[in-house]
Amino acid sequence: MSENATIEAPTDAPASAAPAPLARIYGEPLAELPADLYVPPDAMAVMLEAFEGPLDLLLYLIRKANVNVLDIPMALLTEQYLVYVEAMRAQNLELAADYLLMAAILIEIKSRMLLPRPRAVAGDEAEDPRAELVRRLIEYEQMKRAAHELNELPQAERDFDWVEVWVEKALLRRLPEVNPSDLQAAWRAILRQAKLHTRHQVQREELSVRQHMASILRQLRVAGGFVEFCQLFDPGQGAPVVVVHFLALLELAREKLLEMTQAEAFAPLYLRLCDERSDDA
Amino acid sequence: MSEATTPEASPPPALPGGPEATKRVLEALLLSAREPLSLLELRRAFAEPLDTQVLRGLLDELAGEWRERPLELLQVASGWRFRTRGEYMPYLERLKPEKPPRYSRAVLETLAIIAYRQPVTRGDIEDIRGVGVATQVIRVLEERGWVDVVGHRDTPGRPALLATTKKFLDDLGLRNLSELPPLAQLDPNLDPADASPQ
Amino acid sequence: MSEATTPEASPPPALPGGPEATKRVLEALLLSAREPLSLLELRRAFAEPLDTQVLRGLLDELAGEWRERPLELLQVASGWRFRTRGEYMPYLERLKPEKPPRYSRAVLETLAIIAYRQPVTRGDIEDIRGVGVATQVIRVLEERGWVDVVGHRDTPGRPALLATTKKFLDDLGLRNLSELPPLAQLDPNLDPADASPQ
Repeated sequence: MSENATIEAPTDAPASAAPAPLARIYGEPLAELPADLYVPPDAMAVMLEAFEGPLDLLLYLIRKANVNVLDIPMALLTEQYLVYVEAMRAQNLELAADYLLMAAILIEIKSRMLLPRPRAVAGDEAEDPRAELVRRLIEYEQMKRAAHELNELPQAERDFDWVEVWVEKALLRRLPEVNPSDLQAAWRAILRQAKLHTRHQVQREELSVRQHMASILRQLRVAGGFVEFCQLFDPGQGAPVVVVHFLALLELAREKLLEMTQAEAFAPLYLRLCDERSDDA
Repeated sequence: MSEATTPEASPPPALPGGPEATKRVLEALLLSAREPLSLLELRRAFAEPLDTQVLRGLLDELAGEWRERPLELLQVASGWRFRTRGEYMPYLERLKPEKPPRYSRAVLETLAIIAYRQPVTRGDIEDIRGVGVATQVIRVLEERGWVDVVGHRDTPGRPALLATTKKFLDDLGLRNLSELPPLAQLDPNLDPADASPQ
Repeated sequence: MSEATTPEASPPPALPGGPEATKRVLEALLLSAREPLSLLELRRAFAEPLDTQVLRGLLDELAGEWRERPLELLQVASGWRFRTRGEYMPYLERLKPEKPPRYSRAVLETLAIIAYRQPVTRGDIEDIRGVGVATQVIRVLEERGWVDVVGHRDTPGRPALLATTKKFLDDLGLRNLSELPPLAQLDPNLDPADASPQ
């Protein structure tokens, strides 16, 4: 049936074709090279290298001949395939085992085609010896086209670049976070050190007094280094606060950080920073 | 309860500066991001919760604002990202020290098989292509970050199962695998012009 | 595979829109560049020679166009580049949080001493720590607004007395100093055993 399809039979090649007798491959007689093979040897090497394998070469032959892939003329296809394979070998191309394996498969199918086909039984169609080959050809061609389509999609770095504008980290000043327990830990470390330097006396002191000492100094400074005693006290804060505040005042006086002055008995009591002259130092 | 005055019914409070300011923040985030940003990531950038529908709307508006400009804001598999438009590539290429990657047919066909048939083993790829697949071919795809090993088939040798990555979709401007070009329904009598080796 | 559709195949199109189109090309180049681009590089992107004065003018115009937008076009030592404006940094930061920096041990111990023993001089701090205190350490705390000078001790050299500020209490979430963790049980003079490392 299909053995006489319109595939370019090698015999159609021009008379100027390279003279036969070509080799026999797998016992198959090798006819003349098909017309489309008459290309300068270097160019042919390039062309053969362009095939991605036996399936690719077979597809090329089938499409070139414009035959139905579902009804491949096996004899002609096999013959042409072998011509190419032989040409590759003649070019000393590294002939992958895949090509030789395919040659064997083609020859096997071709010979099975020559046998009478078993009749279909009960609607079950007889398996065409070419079926598996056809399935593989169709699947490969589908993937080959998909590869082409994928390559047509806009591709990062080839057809476009991603945008990534410079971000200067320094523009955001990240400040370290400290929590009260960090201070406790730091103090613990200091004490461990202090134990090593035993000449140190780290004494426990009422914290709130210390806070009030700082705040009195601050208050005095805001007031220009000189303030009346009563102004430092806010009775509204309650007796304990006033007492602590007073203790802080005494401690400051003891440390000679401020001095208390009074012009005469029962005159207003004034507090003065000892360092008022160099506030801005 | 039939009252329409339940507090949950009211929309989330507007950001200070309103949607315009939010859009500018989104623009800054997307222009300076190193990778596509998902809706989840974009929402995380804001202290106040940002409604997903509102966010989508703003992203669409932002993409619209850039329609006539040299960049386009695109939604890809892992999120949103700005990219340059194709017509500017010739200028960009002149400044590039190296040529952009162009892949051989072997690489492209291997990629197509992994993309459309994943997960596949190297053996599967060789069966479909009818030739051996060089290790180098798969390595090229792995190094580009387009393909990776997602498991091993429980057969002798435990061959690695290959699949495409999100980056593959991103780099081709796709949101998911279903956006891949559909596989051709092949006509048995194809145009012979297609047969020429490329 | 046919590369016919890739833009690289054809020469860059002439700039049909004149300076406006050139400006858009510059915008695309600068937005997608990973490094600053010098005038020389920018000129190299164009097939036709671009006058340097014209190029400078276009870059100034471009910078002007972005004046109200989330990026700024800057001229830096090695050329021109876009940069995300500082006010968007907090959003970027929330998107990709980084580990917060830590103060050095010297800073933390100095702070602890000022907090627990205020008002103190630098000399007091050095006595307690047993090592010198770098000016930089105290400046870090002053710049943070956590420590300031509340007076001077009336001793030779009139050293500054340091105390913690209200901002320090606020930032640490304390209402007053007595809310600092107590030190009593840690004091070696009360019970030396407590001071040993735990």
